[in-house]
Amino acid sequence: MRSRAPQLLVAAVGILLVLTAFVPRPAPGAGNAWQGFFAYIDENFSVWFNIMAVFAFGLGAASLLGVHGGRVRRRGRDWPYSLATLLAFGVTLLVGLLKLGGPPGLTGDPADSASILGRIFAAVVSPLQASMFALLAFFVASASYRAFRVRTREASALLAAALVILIGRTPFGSALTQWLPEPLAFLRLERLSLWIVQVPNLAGQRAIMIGIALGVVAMSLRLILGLERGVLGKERP
Amino acid sequence: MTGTEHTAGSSRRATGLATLDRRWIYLALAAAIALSIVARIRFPDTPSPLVQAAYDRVETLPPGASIVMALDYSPSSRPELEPMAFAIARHAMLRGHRLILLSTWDTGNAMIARLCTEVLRREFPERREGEAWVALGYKSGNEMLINAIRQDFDSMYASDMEGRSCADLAVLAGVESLADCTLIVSLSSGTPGLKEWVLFAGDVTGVPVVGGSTGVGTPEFLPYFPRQIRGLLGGLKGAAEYEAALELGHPDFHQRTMAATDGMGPQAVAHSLIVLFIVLGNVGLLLQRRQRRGT
Amino acid sequence: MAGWFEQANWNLALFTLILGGVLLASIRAALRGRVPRVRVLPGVAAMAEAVGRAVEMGRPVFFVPGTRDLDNVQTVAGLAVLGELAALTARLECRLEVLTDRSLVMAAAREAGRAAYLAAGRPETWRDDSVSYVSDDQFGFVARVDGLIARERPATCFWLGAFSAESLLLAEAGSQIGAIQIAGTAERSQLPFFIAACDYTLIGEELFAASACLTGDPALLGTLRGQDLGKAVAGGALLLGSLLATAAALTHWPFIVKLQSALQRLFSAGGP
Amino acid sequence: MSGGLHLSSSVEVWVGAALTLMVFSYLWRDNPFYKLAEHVFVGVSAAYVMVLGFWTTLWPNAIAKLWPGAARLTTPEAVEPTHDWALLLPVILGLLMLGRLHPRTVWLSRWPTAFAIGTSAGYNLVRYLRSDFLAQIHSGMTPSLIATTGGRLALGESLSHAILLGGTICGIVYFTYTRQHRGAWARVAGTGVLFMMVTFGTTFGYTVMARISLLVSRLHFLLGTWLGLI
Repeated sequence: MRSRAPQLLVAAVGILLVLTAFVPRPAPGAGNAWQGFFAYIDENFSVWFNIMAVFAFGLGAASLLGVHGGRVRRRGRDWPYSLATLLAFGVTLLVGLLKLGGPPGLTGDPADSASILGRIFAAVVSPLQASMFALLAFFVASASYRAFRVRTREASALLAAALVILIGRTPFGSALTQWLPEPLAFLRLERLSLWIVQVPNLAGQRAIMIGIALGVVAMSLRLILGLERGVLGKERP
Repeated sequence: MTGTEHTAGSSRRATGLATLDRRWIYLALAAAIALSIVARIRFPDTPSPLVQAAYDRVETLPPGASIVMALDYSPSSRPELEPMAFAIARHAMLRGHRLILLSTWDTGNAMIARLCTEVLRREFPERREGEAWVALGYKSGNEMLINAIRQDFDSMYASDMEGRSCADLAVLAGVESLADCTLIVSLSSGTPGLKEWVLFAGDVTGVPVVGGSTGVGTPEFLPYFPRQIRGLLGGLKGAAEYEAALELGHPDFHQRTMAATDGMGPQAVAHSLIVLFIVLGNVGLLLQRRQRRGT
Repeated sequence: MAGWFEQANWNLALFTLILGGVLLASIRAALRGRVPRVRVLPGVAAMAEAVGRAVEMGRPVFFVPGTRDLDNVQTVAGLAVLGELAALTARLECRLEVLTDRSLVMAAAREAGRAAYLAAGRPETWRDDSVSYVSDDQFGFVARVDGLIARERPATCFWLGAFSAESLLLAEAGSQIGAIQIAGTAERSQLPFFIAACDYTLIGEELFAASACLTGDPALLGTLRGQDLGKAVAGGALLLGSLLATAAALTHWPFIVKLQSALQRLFSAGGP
Repeated sequence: MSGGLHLSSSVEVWVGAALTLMVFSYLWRDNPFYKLAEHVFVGVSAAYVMVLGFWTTLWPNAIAKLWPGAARLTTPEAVEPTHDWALLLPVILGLLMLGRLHPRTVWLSRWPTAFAIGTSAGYNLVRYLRSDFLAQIHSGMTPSLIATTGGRLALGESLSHAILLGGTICGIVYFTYTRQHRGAWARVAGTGVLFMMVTFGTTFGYTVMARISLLVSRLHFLLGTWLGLI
């Protein structure tokens, strides 16, 4: 019971969802029970999943409290920072669940700009998100400096394509190669970058996509058949 | 802090080029962008073939042609797409076209409202709302909205955003459905967007489609050019090129804002800097190799 | 029949059956002893070595199974690899730190880790809190992981699953401290960043093959043979389709044109 | 820079600027300022997402449909939703998930995990088969020799099409597992890798601009909104 049965649920859910692709959508106000059943599954399983995920927040919260609460209790390394996490978490959760501030009572959008949660978002979360995201600009620069070297054939191909596109994205990119005569016009930067995108880039994308599709199909089938040990924690032989 | 290699003193300079501490790169990038923002650096741009094709479409339509413009984006991609909307709307007004504004995104109404107040009402007071342009706004239904207005606008839009009955508007005279329009302009940052306008409107009705998309989304649309998409504005650069095309084509007209051209200044500086660092890294690598061979 | 089966999807059903059948047959063949010899994927081969390096240096191994939820098949593929790696860290007594941004993924990762330690005969060394939840927020998660990387200086980082823009934020942080990094994702937009910043990257479908290669389980290896047969179908169809399209465009012979449009219909992805 | 400093007087702007600088300080190295920003960020954002999950997913999609009166509490003018008892299933699965909180009931959580894994398998199998397998092969079946309107061979275009087809097939060859990459097969696979590298370089190059924009807008905030330099 404890080991085999959940695997049957994986298979059942997986097969049902695969079948939904092959059952016709019922016409509005019509359709048989078979169609209605699969239409319900198609529309609702993702909602079900999201509902389950909200319950699982309980586990996430427990983990967060465990990590940081434990550190505060033991006075472990950096415990004052963990205290900041706990405070930030507790306060935000409280004002959010009670919908403090903003529209009266429990009505209205929880993140309404007048509510405390909305104001916390605008003052704290939003600048933090934007700043973390902006770090990417720096990282893109340092990663390209390090990786785009003519070390191997592969790295050189990466470098060449990236350089053509990068220079082509500047205002003077097209001016750099405008002097090329008509027979060599295909080497002008704007045409060259368009060609790279439409031909070799597309070839690579297509190969990767076809591979991914086959990989997903095989992976899904392995899950439905219960061949992937490990993921569901089935005891090994 | 990076894995610095231990090399003989003679090759230290070459190694230095190849293994710069990344913090120099960070500093240079931040300083370069900050300076170009404060100094408002601008570079003249020239329209690429894709943007020129879009510009020429609008330019060559006979005056009075009806253009449907869909603003399918949200505030997060406004910096890239709004300059396109402004520039194309200005162009259409200058050429005496009729403009029909709508959106398949619920954030679209706010975007359309900005276009109306910032450009249409302010810069073209003589081209009256309801006669030269109309803001139909957002309706739900995603691509089904496109399907519906392909048959007729009436079914979805009884009135415009301000509640005026569409039947009374001169701008819609003789324009029953998408098929009666002469051009579709789709500016989008996701789904539904340019792809849906091509598949459900352009391909079906034969009305030419011109598009604009975020920089990240652009490669996806390039394969549709030139057959299904007749002109394409890719990201901030595409918008800046359209502004440049407008400046070249209508030198007497003063564009009150050129947000894309302004935004491209720091971009150009940053891109050049990154290219420079890549070149430096490779020069360092080559010098290193040569020295190793020499010793 | 009309009410039971969506006829517009006939070819999709056909290919589901064909590929499913091919995969099942390959599994059967492998279970009967015809186990395919699989080429070594460098990224997979490096995994054991990377864990060994962490043991030598006395530093932890970081593992992130992507940043999407458990309904993403890449997340599950990442967890499948985690199951194998955990068996290794259990045997080598290496500290494993799994960081997740979804509670469901955290639960599944704990289950996978616990089972792996049990199977390795060291259930007593497994601690549930070596798998922790950080935050569902994309950048809140990154802020924490990057901070931990700078402080704990893991010897090895695994980024295996579905990633968005955070891919480079994570991989650059790892590269800054000189960690060995092995990444794998089927998100095409993020592959370039892993390629640029990591030592090994499993490209697209290789992520799904990694667990099979690690276990050496005959049934799983069998599915790889099935996948290769699928690739033969894809390559053959592309060649044949191109050939027919060329012939049809040049000759306009009705027979060839008909054949070509039939092949096009067979691979049509339309439908409702 | 004519105007000089015009510091903002808004508390929110100052908080935002401080947090921005704290995050950027990571570029130098890990430090107490970054650490504080990180720890606050984790606490606030985790709670924020949980609150939204409760009010925008659990409340309208589960609670209000099991107890329609609940809908009135949040939107007084709302029409009561109809009962959907099937929603008890995900609620029960969600409660089983919480079994992980106690060592003796951990095994219960394997049911909801199984449900989740089943959805991942079922949802993706057909979807990828359609959009990444069939659709890509379908659009790849283009003529390799293109004739101009005059009936002559369009050399450039034909070459491009041939390269596209060849590159795709080389890429597919690279991904094969059950054949060792040796000899001619290895050369074909190697060519496939080159094509993929061009793909990655292209994507990288196209993404740089979007990333720089993020930094530009942050610096606009610091230099303009906060310091008033622009």
